Amino acid sequence: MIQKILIANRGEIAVRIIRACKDLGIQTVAIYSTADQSALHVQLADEAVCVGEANSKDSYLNVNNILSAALLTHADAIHPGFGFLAENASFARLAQACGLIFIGPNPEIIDLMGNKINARIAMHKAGVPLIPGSFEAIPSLEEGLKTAQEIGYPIILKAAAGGGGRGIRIILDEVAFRQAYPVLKQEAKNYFNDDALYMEKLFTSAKHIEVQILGDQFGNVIHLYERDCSFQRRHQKMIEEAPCHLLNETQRKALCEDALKAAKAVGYDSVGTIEFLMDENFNYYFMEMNTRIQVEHPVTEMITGVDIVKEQIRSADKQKLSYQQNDIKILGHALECRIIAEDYRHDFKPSIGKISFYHAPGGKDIRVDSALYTNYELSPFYDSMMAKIISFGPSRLHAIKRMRSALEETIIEGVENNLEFCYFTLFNPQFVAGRYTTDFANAWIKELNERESTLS
Amino acid sequence: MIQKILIANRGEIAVRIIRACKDLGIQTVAIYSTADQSALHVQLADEAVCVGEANSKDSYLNVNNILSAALLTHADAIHPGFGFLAENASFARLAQACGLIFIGPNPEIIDLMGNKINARIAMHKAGVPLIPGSFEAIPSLEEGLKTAQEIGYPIILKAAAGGGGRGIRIILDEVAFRQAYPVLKQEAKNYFNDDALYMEKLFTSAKHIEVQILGDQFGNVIHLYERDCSFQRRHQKMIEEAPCHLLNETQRKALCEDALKAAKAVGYDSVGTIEFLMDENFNYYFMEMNTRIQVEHPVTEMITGVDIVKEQIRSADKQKLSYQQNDIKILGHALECRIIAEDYRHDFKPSIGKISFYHAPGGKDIRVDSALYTNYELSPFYDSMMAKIISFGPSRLHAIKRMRSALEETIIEGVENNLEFCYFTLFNPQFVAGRYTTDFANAWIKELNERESTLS
Amino acid sequence: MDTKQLETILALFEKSTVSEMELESETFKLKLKRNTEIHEVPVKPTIAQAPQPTTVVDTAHWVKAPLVGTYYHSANPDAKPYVEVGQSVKEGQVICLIEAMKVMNEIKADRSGVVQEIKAINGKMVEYNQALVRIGDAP
Amino acid sequence: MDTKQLETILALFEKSTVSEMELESETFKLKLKRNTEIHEVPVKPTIAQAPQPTTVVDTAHWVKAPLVGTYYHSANPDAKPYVEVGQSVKEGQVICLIEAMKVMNEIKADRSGVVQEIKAINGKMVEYNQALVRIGDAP
Repeated sequence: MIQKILIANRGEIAVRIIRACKDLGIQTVAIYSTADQSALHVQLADEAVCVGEANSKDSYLNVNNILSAALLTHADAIHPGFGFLAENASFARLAQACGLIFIGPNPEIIDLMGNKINARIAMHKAGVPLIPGSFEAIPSLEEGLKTAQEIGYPIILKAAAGGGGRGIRIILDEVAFRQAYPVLKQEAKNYFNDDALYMEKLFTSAKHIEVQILGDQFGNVIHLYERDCSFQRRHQKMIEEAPCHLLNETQRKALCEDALKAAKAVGYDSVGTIEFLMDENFNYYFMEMNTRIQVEHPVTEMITGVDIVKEQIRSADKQKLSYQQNDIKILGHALECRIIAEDYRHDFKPSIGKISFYHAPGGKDIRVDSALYTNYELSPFYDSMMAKIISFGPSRLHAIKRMRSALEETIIEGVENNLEFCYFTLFNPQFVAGRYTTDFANAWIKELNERESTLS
Repeated sequence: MIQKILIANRGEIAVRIIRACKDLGIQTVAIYSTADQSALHVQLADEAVCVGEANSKDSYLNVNNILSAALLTHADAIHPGFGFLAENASFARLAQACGLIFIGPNPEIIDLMGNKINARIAMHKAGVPLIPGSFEAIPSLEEGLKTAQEIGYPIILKAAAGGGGRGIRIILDEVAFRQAYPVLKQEAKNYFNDDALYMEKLFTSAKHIEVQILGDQFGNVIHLYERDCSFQRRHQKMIEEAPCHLLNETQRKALCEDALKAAKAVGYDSVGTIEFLMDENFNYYFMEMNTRIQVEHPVTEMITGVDIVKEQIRSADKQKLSYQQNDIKILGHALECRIIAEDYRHDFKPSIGKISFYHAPGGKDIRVDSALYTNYELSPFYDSMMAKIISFGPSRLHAIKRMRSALEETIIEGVENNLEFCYFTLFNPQFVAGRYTTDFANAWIKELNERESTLS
Repeated sequence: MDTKQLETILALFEKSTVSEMELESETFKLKLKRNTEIHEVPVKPTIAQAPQPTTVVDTAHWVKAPLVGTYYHSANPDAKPYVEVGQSVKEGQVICLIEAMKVMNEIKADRSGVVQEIKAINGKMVEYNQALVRIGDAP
Repeated sequence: MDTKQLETILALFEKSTVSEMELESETFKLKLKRNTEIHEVPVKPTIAQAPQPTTVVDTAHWVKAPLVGTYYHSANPDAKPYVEVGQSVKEGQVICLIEAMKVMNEIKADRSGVVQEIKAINGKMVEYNQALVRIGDAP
């Protein structure tokens, strides 16, 4: 039985994990950088260990200090949260070699899903539809051109070992392909020590749908239905919801069963997400798998009642899932707004400084996940997400209305933030209809900014 | 259709009603006293009208100014909240005479249930078990003594028109009865202009259980199961929960069906509560009916998902209930802690002053209903309840654990408060077992205070 | 100065909505500020202090609404307003009506003087304590 | 002014919501500010000022843990501690060990001087940046 968990993260997700641990009667160890001495996660955990300087690479990515802290505080397990070390298979293996439980999937799965070509092959074998593209690594420029011709431009050329926006090129035609191919191949070799490239058809306008998966170490895998995360700017999600409003029951069933198929094919044994792109004809294609808890997990918790973080800890602790598939029902609709310290009127420039006043929204069907407090000093070293506000309602429109009034109640003074931007969005007719795709946010931001310069 | 509601109340319940109105797309008018200019309900409502001086009788009980404010702001309806004018049938009738909808039951029912003898007669006719006592008004001292002898001392002697702790005497023996009877009769005449007295057997140790009722104007009445409100000090509830942990399904069913019987017998057409006392043998007896929304309604909302305030507004607006009885399921367990500005170490002396720092708890399964904010000035004129923290869990123990961690997160600086007292209570073995009765809180407070003066 | 005195001053400042306060006496000079940036003020020499300027005590004040209702400036739509700016009024003289629950309430001047300003709008709602008419010594 | 008075004033300031305070009396001038850096204000010469005590500039400082690990004051359980309070050390001299991931890391004095205080406890965990040993000019 896990008795003590070191949480290798900060901010609201560290607070979220501490709350789950308290429910489970598990002791917590927070880690923090010299910039985070007064952070909320440090105050709420049972113990806290400083692991390095403000810069993440010296602290929240400092594997040696983190493992030492876990061992010396006698933690049994490490929860990596998201970001930082969450999808780092070497870290997971190292933790295990130290006798610690890594709260996440088997590192083999992190590796498999981290290599995008291998992931595609595995999914293809499992019978999950893939984004049209090259199946294995592109063998040569000429072969690549042929495949591109077949699937049709525009395409995305990607390094198999890439990630985080690196090693990616959008290619509009043959000329561009001939130019980009050798350059990216060299880049991939330099950055990732692996020059394998592959390509996928580019969907400029699609729904980004993801299915939440829970697995345990006894071969049980269930899904908690899907989330619609199509409201994105530069691949940064800003508003998420569950379920996807546009799917009918037949489509939902097919999608979730394919996600289950994908998870089972790789023997998935933890919490994870299968991401799909869905085109205008409701055809969906496997995009990638996230082998960690996600920022937007609360919307799924709101519609199902399941505590995903608790299930994640249970399964790492070799316990069976608390649920079977037919226990999972969609009870309503949920939205999440990520409240971020950035200014939409100035190209989402991040803002830092002291939060001189913070007032959280409250009442029925509102959940706030945040590490903010009045007088908190927002640091330039980390992510600028300050809070997640989650609303629930019996219908999507109820959830939207509830979110509007929650945003009206929220006060954050001292830094620029996107409260107003989120509020405006909740009145946009296309958003309210739920018929927005991944290109919507950009167009909407442009529209809002153009309006700023006119009176009407 | 109701388009605009004047909320004849203040504090967290006014904020609660405003939130429900925003969901329903209904405009809101707040009223406030000169002491409440910066109160949260004033800031959140669409409009606000000052109705008098700080003292409640000049403002929140100022019927003329409140009705004028409703009429002149073109409100269609008045929501009285709880306390103040909520159970004042004359106010309800006056509002109706002005063409306003009173959001509450038919005033006839308020009158009927307000007279405790008439309420007992009505419930007896409906076949609901009553607390043993005199059935009608006690005709004479000698008759009274005979009845007291029959039911056995101790008894409570009560004025039929009494309420709010007034016109009540606990009688331990015949000598005391002979002494108290004429005195209380005179008092009742002076205070309530009605000298009718009745008596009930006194249960010094019982469960205070209440069943939440929803009714509409089409004869539909349903129940939302029961709450356990036995944790009381001087009839002030401090921690409430739903459902009552000790009832088995058969007992729960019988209790809730008797509550429905009671509500249907009087043609109940709004939100209300039937209160019962339950003895150690699980025999329950009708105590009284509350013809209004109650402070502790959120625990029932948490376990059923129903928005009780929205249903109350709907039914006042001549709409049918959104639910039928078999839609209502108990989804888990919920607790509510009333966070009050009072000092348990000094006989719960109320504290006033500026809230120099307020930090609300958050995360999954936590709801906060409050009108507090950092720098809010807590006024001596009104109730000292600052916030309600509500926790939910799949089981009672989960809800208790979740509440503990929520209380750990909560920070209120500037005034004395009962956060610590609530926290201690959540670790008391008798409380954790759920086996506490109405006399528990006092004994527990005594125990805590005695401990304060010793080291061990 | 003694700290007792400072404590009293601070308490007064705390209770007020004032954001800045400067106080100067023969023995001390105090400057208080809440939550905004400070502006430098040159320190006056304390030796041989100049006599304090005599402040004009303005006794003008607002007649405020004693109840919620509709404000009328005249007895009926055709009548002349009870009072207009610049007009002299006597204590006890009716200066407007407030209608509430179909009852007309006469609002009277509570001092004699000259009407300096009228803030309420004819036919519109006034809330409790709302400023209606200002009466002072001079227009 | 005496420090007792200053203490009282500071306490009052602490309790208040005041963000800035300037106080000037015949004998002193005080400026308080919260949460931002203080701007130096020249002290007005007070006549017949008492001689200021010469403050000793203490260059003593703490050697801090550069990593998370277990602190050991000696090379092995039987050996004498590397340093003890009062002992002179030379820059570069090993003053303790921190064991992390089964590796012993030698921690060296970054200045010459005298060991004034040892805060870390033999065999216990130290976190990053934790004060270990203070080295100064004198004990």
